[in-house]
Amino acid sequence: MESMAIADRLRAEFPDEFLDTVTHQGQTAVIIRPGRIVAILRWLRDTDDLRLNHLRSLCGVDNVRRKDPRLSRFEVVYNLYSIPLRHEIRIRAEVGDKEPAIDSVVGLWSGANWLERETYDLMGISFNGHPDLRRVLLPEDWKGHPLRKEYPLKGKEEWTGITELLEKIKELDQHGFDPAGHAHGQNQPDEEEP
Amino acid sequence: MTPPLKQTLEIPVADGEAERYSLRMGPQHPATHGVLRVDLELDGETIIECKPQVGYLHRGFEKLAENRTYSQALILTDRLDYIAAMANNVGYCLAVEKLLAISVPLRAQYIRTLVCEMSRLCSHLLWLATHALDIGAMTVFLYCFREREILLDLFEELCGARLTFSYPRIGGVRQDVTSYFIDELQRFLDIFPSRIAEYETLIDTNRIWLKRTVGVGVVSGDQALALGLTGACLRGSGVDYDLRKHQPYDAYDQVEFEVPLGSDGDIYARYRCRMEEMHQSVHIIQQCIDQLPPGPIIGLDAPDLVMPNKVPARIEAGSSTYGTGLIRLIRDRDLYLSGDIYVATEVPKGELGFYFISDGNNRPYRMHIRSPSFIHIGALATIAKGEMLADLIANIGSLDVVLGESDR
Amino acid sequence: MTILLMLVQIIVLFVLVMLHVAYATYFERKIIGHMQVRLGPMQVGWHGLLQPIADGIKSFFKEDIIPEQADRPTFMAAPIICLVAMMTSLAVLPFAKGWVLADINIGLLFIFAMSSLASYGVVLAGWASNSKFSFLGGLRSMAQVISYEIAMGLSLVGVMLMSGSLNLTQIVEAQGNSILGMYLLPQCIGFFVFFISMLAETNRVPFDLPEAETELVSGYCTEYSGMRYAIFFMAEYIGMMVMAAIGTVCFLGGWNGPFAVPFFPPLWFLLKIYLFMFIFIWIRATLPRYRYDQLMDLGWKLLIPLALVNIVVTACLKAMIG
Amino acid sequence: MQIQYKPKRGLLATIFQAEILQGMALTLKRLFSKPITRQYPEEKPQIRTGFRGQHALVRDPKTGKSKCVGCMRCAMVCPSRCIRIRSHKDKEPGSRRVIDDYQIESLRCVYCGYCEEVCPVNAIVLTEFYEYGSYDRRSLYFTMEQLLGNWDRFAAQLDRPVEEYVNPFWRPRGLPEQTLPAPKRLPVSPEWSGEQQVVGRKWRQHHGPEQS
Repeated sequence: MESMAIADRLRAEFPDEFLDTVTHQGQTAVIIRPGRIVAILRWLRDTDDLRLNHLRSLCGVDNVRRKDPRLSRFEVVYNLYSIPLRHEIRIRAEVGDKEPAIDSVVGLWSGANWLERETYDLMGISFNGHPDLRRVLLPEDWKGHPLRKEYPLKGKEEWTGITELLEKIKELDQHGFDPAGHAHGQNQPDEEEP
Repeated sequence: MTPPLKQTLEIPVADGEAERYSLRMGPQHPATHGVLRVDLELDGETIIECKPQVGYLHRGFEKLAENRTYSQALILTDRLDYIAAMANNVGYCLAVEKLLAISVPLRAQYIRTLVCEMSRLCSHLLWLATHALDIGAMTVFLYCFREREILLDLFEELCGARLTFSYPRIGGVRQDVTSYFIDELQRFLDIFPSRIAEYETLIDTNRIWLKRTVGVGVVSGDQALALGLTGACLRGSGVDYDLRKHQPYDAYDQVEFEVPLGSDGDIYARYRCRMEEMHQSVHIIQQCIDQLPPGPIIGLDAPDLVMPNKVPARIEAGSSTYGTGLIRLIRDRDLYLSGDIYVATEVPKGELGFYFISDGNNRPYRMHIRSPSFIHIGALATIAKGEMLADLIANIGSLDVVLGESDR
Repeated sequence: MTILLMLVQIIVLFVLVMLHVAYATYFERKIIGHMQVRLGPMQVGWHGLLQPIADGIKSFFKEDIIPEQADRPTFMAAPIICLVAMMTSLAVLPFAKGWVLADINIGLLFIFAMSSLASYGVVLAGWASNSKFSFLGGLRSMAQVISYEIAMGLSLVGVMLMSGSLNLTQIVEAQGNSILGMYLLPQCIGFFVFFISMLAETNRVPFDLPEAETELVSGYCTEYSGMRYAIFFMAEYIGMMVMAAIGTVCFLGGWNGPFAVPFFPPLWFLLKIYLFMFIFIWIRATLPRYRYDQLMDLGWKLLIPLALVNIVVTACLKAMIG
Repeated sequence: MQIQYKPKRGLLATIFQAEILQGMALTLKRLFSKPITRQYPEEKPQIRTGFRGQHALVRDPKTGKSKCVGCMRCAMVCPSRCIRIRSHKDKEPGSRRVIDDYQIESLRCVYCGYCEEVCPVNAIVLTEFYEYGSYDRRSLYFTMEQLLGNWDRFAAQLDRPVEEYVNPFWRPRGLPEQTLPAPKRLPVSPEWSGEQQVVGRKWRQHHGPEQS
């Protein structure tokens, strides 16, 4: 089925949730409201002539610097593909600015578990009903969500884990561990990066 | 974060309930294929709970790419799956080409298909090597490296690097193939099937290998789909999903090959799938060599390597490094298209997808990488549960994960 | 005077065995290297011939690390228990007629006792290291040794029945009348069981579970370094040699050969041991590793019944023939 | 295509360990084959032309200075931003830009070769020299003198005259000459310049000899 046709079916089935469609290079994205995301994805997965049974990717997008003013602050993008029927569609669920959250789809695809954790970790969108919503790529005590546009490319200070580690090394050094010896290899103090 | 200095081993005490023994495998462990950490709860040697932890190699590629031009971000993909960097490069270029509507000449498409399959061989050889080593057959490891070395030498001949190729270019490839390269490759293809037979002599019907792999790490087809497994892990469970057939890219629709499918979904099925894929790759490379058409290797509308956002008049009038395409684009006043695209390719590990959002800039507004290894590691918890410690190692090897790709 | 002579003999044996251990490691690396189409050690001396000596010196001068939370006395004693037990079993081995330190009546049992003692070293090392991987390695070793000791003991009962003795010299002499001058053919089932148990007893591939590198890092010796680690290593190789010697004595006819060697009677004995060692190495280069439960299955469900069948068959035959 | 498993082994093969013996026969056979490893520091690998190794600034044989004209294209294209160029232009009209310093932080470099490819005058090159590990960072922070020195060292061990050296990234193989800026149109073999391309056997059969 053509992506546009799928989008039309979706509009007919969920008229209240449907907001818009966008097509670029033959790929169609449907922009929807986030409220009934699980129902929509379940419908897409289980309807007989759609059977979009493969969740290709799930990611968050920060739209704050997009030129289009109509877009909401955050979006969660689901790329779906039907392995038996070989068609695809992209679902873009709008997520608000303050405390962005959307329902988790782990119940539909258990593989979404880590994808949602990653989105939470890097974009700060939380997922309601997720079984284990923790950071996955960054340390547990990391501050901020790096893929948000306001997050700087280069931070001012080091991650606390590293500073703690350095302190620990200093503490160990006091127990007779010679810092100028083999612990720091060949690096003499005067050879450090200028 | 750092564990307390004073730490004693809790010897489990029998108290009627299951005795739990927690074991933290990795990130420095010989069999975790990089810096994967797996927190285990064991009952004897049976895994009650398995929690994989990744992120030790996180380099923020998605953030970095937002601050680089499309051609600069290409080199980041080398470092995703550093075992099959060429496949990542090609996947990235395809996505950018589709996003910005850039065409690729036929010869370049064939060359890309060829190097992709070489890359698949490289990756599968390394997978077999480490997988066999994990299960204890260490000679296979070195036999695989013997062949992989030939491939790496060929890559060096082609593009001057052995691991981080940066060989494809948005709109084509960087260098044409030489007759020397083709001859060497042909020689390799002639000997390689006999070398595969050699690996199979060592392990394929070996009773210990069979005991370690048959019926271990079983994933049913539906379960594999739900877990998001792709590549040989999905096909081993009997789901026919290969992007080279489903959404053919480059010259894959011009060559004949078959997609090996398993049915049992265990480690042995995945192993057989990948071994068959190696045979198919040889077949594809042979066809690419035979059908290689003449022509340009980079398209006329390929962007300049520097990818300027604003084009100074000087370049507009004169020539760019490559092609005359840039001049045409400037006349159109539409340097880079805006929109979003998801393009996936079948890399050796599975489905590598790039989701791009372009804002009409020379830099991607957002690049999301769907990395198969990340999802496969996520699935490890489900697969390894209830099996034994030694099976966990076999499972990690069989899922074929690369931490560079998983952590990005 | 006899004590002095004894001492000299012990020292000579010790030195010779140590030299053998050193070069066993060298040949293992070299043979596996060539089987894997690489070169093996090449740097120290001609074709790396001095490598074992360099390794010895290196491990002797390496920093000796004892983990802070380890059980110190046990941690230090464990490798020594291993080595001493293995070395002691050398005493009863007949290298040729009359070339034996202690020709005791229960030689075979003595060797069993000693090799079981050696496994205490491994188990204690795993426990005393206070490390999780070591602990698992120790546990695996314990289970493995217990199960395979039985299979191995039973596999040799056939030999005892046929020769009617536990004294190693007498076992060798009894084989003289057999086919080819060895018990290999009449005791082929026993030999098969013995060979597999031998691999398991010495923790060699495909049964190297206690130190399974890709699973348990280095198993029971994860926390060991320097000389202590080297002692474990030596004990392992002496163990291999002792097992090879038992195999030679019980199944391959000991020092008997096609013809007698005039000045160096143990030649055949040594050649047979070298053959065993080569097969050890060869198997290591070829086979993958069993899983823990599969190893137990193999031991209890295949080897022990087979060994029992062998005993029954041997006993019946012996009763019928004479 | 359904994958095919080998047939299950029979009773005899199980008892006599047939598949294990086959494997052992293979390893025994390989024991006598020629090792493929190389004793690296003594025996150097053969480095192919165009290997992306140590950086160098080409010394112009006529002037004895760098060829760089300070167009900044390399610094612009560098993905890891490890190239720093300081240059100035004299006030007089028609004077050329003078390069004060050209620095490459080789520890940051990813060896993609973009810089040598975009350079319009072939001033920078990644040489085939690959052994330059060092114990301190400073010596890997190449200045202009070091980069020129790198080139001298590389040129000294070339087996042909420096003037004839062409790096495959200066003049990418298979690109038509007219698309390149003038200094990059170096004389190369017809296969290199793309006039004579490797064409597949089947393609030639299908399209006849006149097209290939």
